[in-house]
Amino acid sequence: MKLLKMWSQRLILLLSTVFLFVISNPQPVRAAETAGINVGDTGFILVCAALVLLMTPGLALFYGGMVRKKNVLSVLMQCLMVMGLVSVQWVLLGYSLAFGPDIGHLIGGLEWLGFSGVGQEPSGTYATTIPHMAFAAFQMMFAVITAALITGAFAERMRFSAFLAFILLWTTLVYDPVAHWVWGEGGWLSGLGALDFAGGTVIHISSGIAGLAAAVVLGKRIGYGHNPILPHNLPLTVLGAGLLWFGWFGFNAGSALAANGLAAHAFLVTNTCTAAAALSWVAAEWLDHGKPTTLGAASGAVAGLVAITPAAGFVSPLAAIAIGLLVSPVCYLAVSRLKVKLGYDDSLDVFGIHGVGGTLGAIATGVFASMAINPAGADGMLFGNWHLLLAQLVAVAVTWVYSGGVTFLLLKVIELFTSLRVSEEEEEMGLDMALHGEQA
Amino acid sequence: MKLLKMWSQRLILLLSTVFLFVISNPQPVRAAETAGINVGDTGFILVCAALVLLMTPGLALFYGGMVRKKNVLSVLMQCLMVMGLVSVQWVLLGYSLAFGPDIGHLIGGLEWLGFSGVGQEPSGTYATTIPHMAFAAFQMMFAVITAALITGAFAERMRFSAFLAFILLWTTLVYDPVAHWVWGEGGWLSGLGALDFAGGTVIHISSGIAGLAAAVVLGKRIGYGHNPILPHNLPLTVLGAGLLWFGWFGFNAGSALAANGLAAHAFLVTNTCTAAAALSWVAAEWLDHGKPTTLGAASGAVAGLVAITPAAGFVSPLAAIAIGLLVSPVCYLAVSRLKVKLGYDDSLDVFGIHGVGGTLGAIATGVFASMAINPAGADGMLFGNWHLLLAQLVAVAVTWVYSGGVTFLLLKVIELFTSLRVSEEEEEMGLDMALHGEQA
Amino acid sequence: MKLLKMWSQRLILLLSTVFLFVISNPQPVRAAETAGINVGDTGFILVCAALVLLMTPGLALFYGGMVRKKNVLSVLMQCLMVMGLVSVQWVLLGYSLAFGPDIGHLIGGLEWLGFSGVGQEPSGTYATTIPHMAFAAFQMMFAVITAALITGAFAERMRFSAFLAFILLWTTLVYDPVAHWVWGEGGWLSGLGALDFAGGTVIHISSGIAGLAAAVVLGKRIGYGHNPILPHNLPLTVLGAGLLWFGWFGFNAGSALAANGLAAHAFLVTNTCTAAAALSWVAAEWLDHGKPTTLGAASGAVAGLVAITPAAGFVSPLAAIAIGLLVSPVCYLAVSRLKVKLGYDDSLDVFGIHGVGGTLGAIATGVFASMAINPAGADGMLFGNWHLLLAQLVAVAVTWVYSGGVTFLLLKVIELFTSLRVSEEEEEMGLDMALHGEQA
Amino acid sequence: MKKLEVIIRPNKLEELKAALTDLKVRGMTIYEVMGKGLQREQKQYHRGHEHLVDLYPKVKVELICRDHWVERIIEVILRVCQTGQAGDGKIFIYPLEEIVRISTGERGDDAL
Amino acid sequence: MKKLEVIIRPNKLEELKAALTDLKVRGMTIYEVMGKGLQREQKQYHRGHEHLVDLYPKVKVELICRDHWVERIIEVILRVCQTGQAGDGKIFIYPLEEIVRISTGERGDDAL
Amino acid sequence: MKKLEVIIRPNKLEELKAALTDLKVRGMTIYEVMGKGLQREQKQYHRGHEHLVDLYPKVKVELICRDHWVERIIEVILRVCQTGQAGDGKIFIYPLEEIVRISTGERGDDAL
Ligand SMILES: Nc1ncnc2c1ncn2[C@@H]1O[C@H](COP(=O)(O)OP(=O)(O)O)[C@@H](O)[C@H]1O
Ligand SMILES: Nc1ncnc2c1ncn2[C@@H]1O[C@H](COP(=O)(O)OP(=O)(O)O)[C@@H](O)[C@H]1O
Ligand SMILES: Nc1ncnc2c1ncn2[C@@H]1O[C@H](COP(=O)(O)OP(=O)(O)O)[C@@H](O)[C@H]1O
Repeated sequence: MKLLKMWSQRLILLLSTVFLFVISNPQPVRAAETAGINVGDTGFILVCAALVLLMTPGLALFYGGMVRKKNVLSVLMQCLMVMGLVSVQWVLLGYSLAFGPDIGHLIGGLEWLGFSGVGQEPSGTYATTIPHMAFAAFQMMFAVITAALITGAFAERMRFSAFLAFILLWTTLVYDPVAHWVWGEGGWLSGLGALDFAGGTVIHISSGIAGLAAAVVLGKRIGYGHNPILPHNLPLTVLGAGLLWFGWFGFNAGSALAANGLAAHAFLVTNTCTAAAALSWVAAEWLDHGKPTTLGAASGAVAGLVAITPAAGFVSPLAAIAIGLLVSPVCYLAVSRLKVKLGYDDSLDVFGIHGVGGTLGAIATGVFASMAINPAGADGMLFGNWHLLLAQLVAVAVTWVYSGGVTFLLLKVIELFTSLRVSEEEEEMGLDMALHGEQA
Repeated sequence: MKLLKMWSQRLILLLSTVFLFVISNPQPVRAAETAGINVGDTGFILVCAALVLLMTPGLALFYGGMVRKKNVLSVLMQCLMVMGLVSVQWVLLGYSLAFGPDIGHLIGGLEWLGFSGVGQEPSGTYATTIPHMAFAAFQMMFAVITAALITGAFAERMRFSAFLAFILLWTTLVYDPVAHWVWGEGGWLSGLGALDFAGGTVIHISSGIAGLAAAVVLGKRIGYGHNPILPHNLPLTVLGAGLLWFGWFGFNAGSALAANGLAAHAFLVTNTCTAAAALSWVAAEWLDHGKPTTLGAASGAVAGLVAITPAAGFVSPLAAIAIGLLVSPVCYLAVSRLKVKLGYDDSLDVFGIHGVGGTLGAIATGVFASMAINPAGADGMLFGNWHLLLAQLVAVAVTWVYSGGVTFLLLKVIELFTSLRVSEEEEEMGLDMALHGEQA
Repeated sequence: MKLLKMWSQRLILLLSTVFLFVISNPQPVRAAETAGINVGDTGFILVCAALVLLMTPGLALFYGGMVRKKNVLSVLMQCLMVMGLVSVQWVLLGYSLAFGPDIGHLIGGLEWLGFSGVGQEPSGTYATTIPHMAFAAFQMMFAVITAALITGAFAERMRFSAFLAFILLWTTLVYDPVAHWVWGEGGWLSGLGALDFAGGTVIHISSGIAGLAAAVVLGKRIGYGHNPILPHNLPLTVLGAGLLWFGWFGFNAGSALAANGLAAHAFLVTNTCTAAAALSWVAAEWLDHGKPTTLGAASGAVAGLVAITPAAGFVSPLAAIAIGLLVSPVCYLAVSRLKVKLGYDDSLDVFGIHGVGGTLGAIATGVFASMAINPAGADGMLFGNWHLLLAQLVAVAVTWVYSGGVTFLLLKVIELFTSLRVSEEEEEMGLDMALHGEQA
Repeated sequence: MKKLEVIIRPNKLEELKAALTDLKVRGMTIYEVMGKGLQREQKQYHRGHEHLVDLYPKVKVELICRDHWVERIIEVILRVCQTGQAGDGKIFIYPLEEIVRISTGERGDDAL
Repeated sequence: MKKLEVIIRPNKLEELKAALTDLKVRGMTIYEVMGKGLQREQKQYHRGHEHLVDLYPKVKVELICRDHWVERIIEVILRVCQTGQAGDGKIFIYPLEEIVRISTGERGDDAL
Repeated sequence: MKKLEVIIRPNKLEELKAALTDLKVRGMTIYEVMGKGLQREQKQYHRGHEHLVDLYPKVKVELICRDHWVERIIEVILRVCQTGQAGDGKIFIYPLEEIVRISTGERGDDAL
């Protein structure tokens, strides 16, 4: 209760600060209307941003269906809170850290705090045919979904206030810098020549590894391994997967940052890889235990979406089929075998799907990329260039180490101030009732 | 039964009339193809119209999850019927009333009945870079969602035939005129200088007040205040909120009526305010009773969307945060305190969220608006202009009085012909079974 | 079990083949970037393709809510598998069969296998303002939804492996040729002068008749006619209908293949007809048995969407109302009377809604079409031209016979290799548990 | 010791719970059941096909109590749940041999 | 008076209801339960992890009737619900002390 | 023959099922119920309005067994389900007159 009071006081403080800021804000953003703006690109990117925003509710349902009924609202709530927290953080601070003028190839400067200078005219640096605000809004949605992805790892047991603190800090200390390294003008990872079309490294690896670290730090759910913990509402999960598949077109095609041939290409290979991965997950199950499952089809689709994300603007449709056929069996082994062997409880397999699938996708990009598809990219191993694969491996390794390490530290630090897990009694009662006073 | 017969006979009559009309319709709409049409704007607005259409099913789920299980279908049914009735009314009559050539600043003329003259070329008056039909379709979706919003106020107790009559009359007698006053060429409220970017007054205040009036006229649900009446499926409600958030980008960004910098601006501030409002509702609850709720987060998001609607094209991102932080606590007090005090039973808080939130948003527009953001707008109080705030207050007051008064009268008149409420027995059995012969 | 092994070995084979192909693939697709590409059209069509993709999950929910709880996952699973299978088939083979260089007006050539030659520049033949890949991706979604529609006919009783084989063969042997006949350059049906704006014949009639044939071949579900088989989750069905309505804008407006006045026209009449049909289904029920149902409203909306599909680019808004008012009562009679009389068990009324509604829409196109709306179309009967109606009737008849006949044969052939139906025990247990080892 | 199985209309549950709590009866177990009785049938519709509904949602309240409480509880139930219309429900009374309270292992009257 | 608790396969409910109605038995209460018995276990899968399912959905029909009706009802149940396979279910018969009809306050046989 | 109605915390079901299976008790019927007892009330919130929750989800395990098994089963239940806190649940024991096995028509002990 005390903590709650403290937090709310801080919120009030924040509110007042913002207020004062607004009032004193002399000159918002001047609209040098339509200077160099391409209407077609702008409309496309705005719609893509909306599609990516929808992915987070989609994810909430995908995750929510997989937990036990007594915890479904807590999962939905975490996703809603991520939408709230990260959106506001992005406007106040995050966008500037990630995309602001580069400081030492490591981080963006504070020039764009509170979106000052981020206006209706195109930025000089990013997506020069659309309003700067459209680019920043599109990127905001990426930051939101990334943080939301992690929540699957600690579902059904994390304290709400610890969760809030974690998300805010993680976004600021992990997502924003890594986004800068890969996509920011001057970021050091893109300098290495690593390719990441729509966020395999920045989004899926970083959240997947963070999920693994969180699962390890928080420990297993009560009864995990003894009592079966089964999905309470798979239709919700399938609905979520459908919304994810839909929204992902905004994610990947939108990452062309223009409504051009490359966007069409990314769109097509995204769908193709996803389809192949849905099939190959089901095939893997069929071989392994004889029953193709609905959750498997949905999981495979998500694995395919993850794997094609870094590659979407660089590989051919046939390569997309190959990636799709590969990624699901690998992720399947990770969630059904590796997880048991290593003994962590990653509730909804954030690591097994996003960490593993994202890593596979990043490597596959190094193998299958072709400059015939995207002259701004590079040729992969199959086309005789080993350098790209190397760069991809470095980018992957860096993200693993950085995201894993900082997540671990962050949680340990938060643990000094407040317990990370709910009490045993609360966990048994279910987080919906215990934390939120609600029933699904 | 007799009434039903009567109604269906009327439907048959309508059908035959339309038939005759079609057959005799000599000259539909000539396609002076692409004269002055901007392809980028057109695609954008059509997609935005689809997004706004999706808001009504989204609202249906948002509402449907909040009622008791025995009434969920009746709520979904009302939303479906609104989509049907208002869409058809709009084509036959409504669009002409709202946007047709002005008559005395009060109402549109009947020139565009049945969409005659509304064609594939741009209108001379509205959104001159897109087909007139695209504008009219986009506006249609606004009329649909507005009427659908009201249904939350009388959920779980209204007779189906009275509901149908009410919606048809309300749309014709309240929505169409108010839309004309604010957005129609020559409408008197816009003449006053009031700003309403995407429909704070026209949509949220008018439906919110109508909801209040309807709740008062219909009276409380049986057991209200004694027996707890709790949501039966909050995941459905969260899903609905997610679809609303998504669709609202079409609503607000689309209201720029072009894929330009202003659309990007409206997009970004919409998301920002919504996020802040989700957080501040949760904070208000946390302070008030110690439990942040999922329904609170969803309700806050909707309140934020409502409040930013009139302001989206006029205020800065930081102002959007301020509006978001403000609107939720105010709405929270309205639904948790004011409602109890005044003693009306607004089933799903249409007034508390749309009426109150819309009013706050309209006033906030008068405070935070800045011509630096939209030269076609006006400066608000913060930028030294008190006139705008005054105009906003007048627009708000007019809408309150007009919508409240006409709604009240309408219901009283309908009550002369048929009872507004189902019987006690039907209410206890649940409207799904009693009215629709179905079970969820 | 043996069959499963066999199938999985085949999948592995496929995987290896694709792999070799990719590795040896010397020259994917050169990006002669933006030669003649219209950015506005491209963005619009990509978004429309995403909307159409969403229709299949939407359909999965629409269908899933209507079956008994023990079978809901099997329905969702079938839709996911269709998304997987047909997407991959389309890239490898289907697109080339349907749209590849014409062979004897009957089928496309194999030049575009594996999307070789389908690149980021516009095709010379189709949709010349957008990347060829965008057109191919848009068309892919049509192939997916068509196959998915059929699954409603044999829901709750088909074996999974037989289902997979059926879908793959049906798409290749029915959908691809029929699509070629109607939309492929040189196809013989379009040569006759038949109009099909967005797929009334190709999609709805062909799937509806296939559904009828499948229902007849598979026979009735156990207990059909004795035990009531009622929807287990109508809110899911309404949600699905909402997503269908939303996605259908991509379907119909996107079929203009450009963001122009015709797209706006198609958008508007789509919504109008759907709305009118939702109302008229409800009216028909009201007259027939006195209770307007939610499932009726949703079914009516879908029937309206089906009926306007072939007509969307050719008929006026008032004609759309007329079509909407007509189609629902006709479909209602088909599902409530005709089905009983003929005694087939089409589980979810694929024939009654898509077969019958599609046929009515195709005929209505022959009646109401007007060159004043689309100079590239033709005038219908009402405007003095009987030829079009005749062409429509021929196209309908051909599709009935071809799709019905081939579907029947296909199933009979598959039956030689494996039983089409699950065992009685599995059917009673429910397909979710029996086939997929899962519970909803 | 007796067991009372009380079948009531779902909307009476809150009131009955309150009335029983006033009587100091705290323990009870609630079941959601479907009941068929003298209540009039309803019709349900599915795409024009009619189905008779003769099962109505009911709530069953199960109460174990000492013998001399039975009449007092019946009285309360009748007071709260009687509308006088078919469908009000029934009270069924059964003998019971033994009670064990799991948390303490106590038996018999003490276990209540 | 006796109480019969009849556990059956869910898909037999409609038929049993009809057969009992033919016998003029109108009142009954239905429970959705999960049953474990001699029926073979099934396997359920969750991302490659196997779980045994030994609880099957069953329907319990609860019937209170006069003593001399018991055998007739058992006969009908056997006729309708017997497939001869494990999982067909059981009939459990219990003594009952009293019935009260809430709508009228009637007791005993009259309350049925 | 006796009938045991065992009300337990939902999360104890798996363990209890396993322990009973070890005892060679295979048949049982499971109900999802809501229980009110000595367990502390919780508060639920709905847009700022507070509602007391005094019904908790419980699982009822119903076991029919021979008389001499009763004590052994009680022992197992106490071992598995006792946490010592209010809310652990109760065991209610009832007499039973007859059993019929539907699949075979067998009666009495053989029907189990
Ligand atoms: N013979 C019976 N056996 C079991 N349950 C019964 C019996 N008769 C009635 N019930 C239960 O009691 C409920 C109310 O009975 P009903 O006949 O509708 O009204 P009334 O209370 O007027 O007798 C039924 O819905 C059913 O659940
Ligand atoms: N000893 C028992 N106690 C309580 N319920 C039982 C018992 N034995 C069986 N049942 C119930 O009866 C159902 C059918 O029993 P089962 O052994 O599967 O088949 P059979 O009818 O052939 O005996 C079970 O699912 C369970 O609900
Ligand atoms: N008198 C009673 N009649 C029926 N059920 C009871 C009774 N007392 C308790 N129960 C059931 O037992 C459950 C556990 O009882 P409770 O008082 O919470 O804990 P304890 O096991 O410590 O007595 C209750 O939730 C309720 O379902």
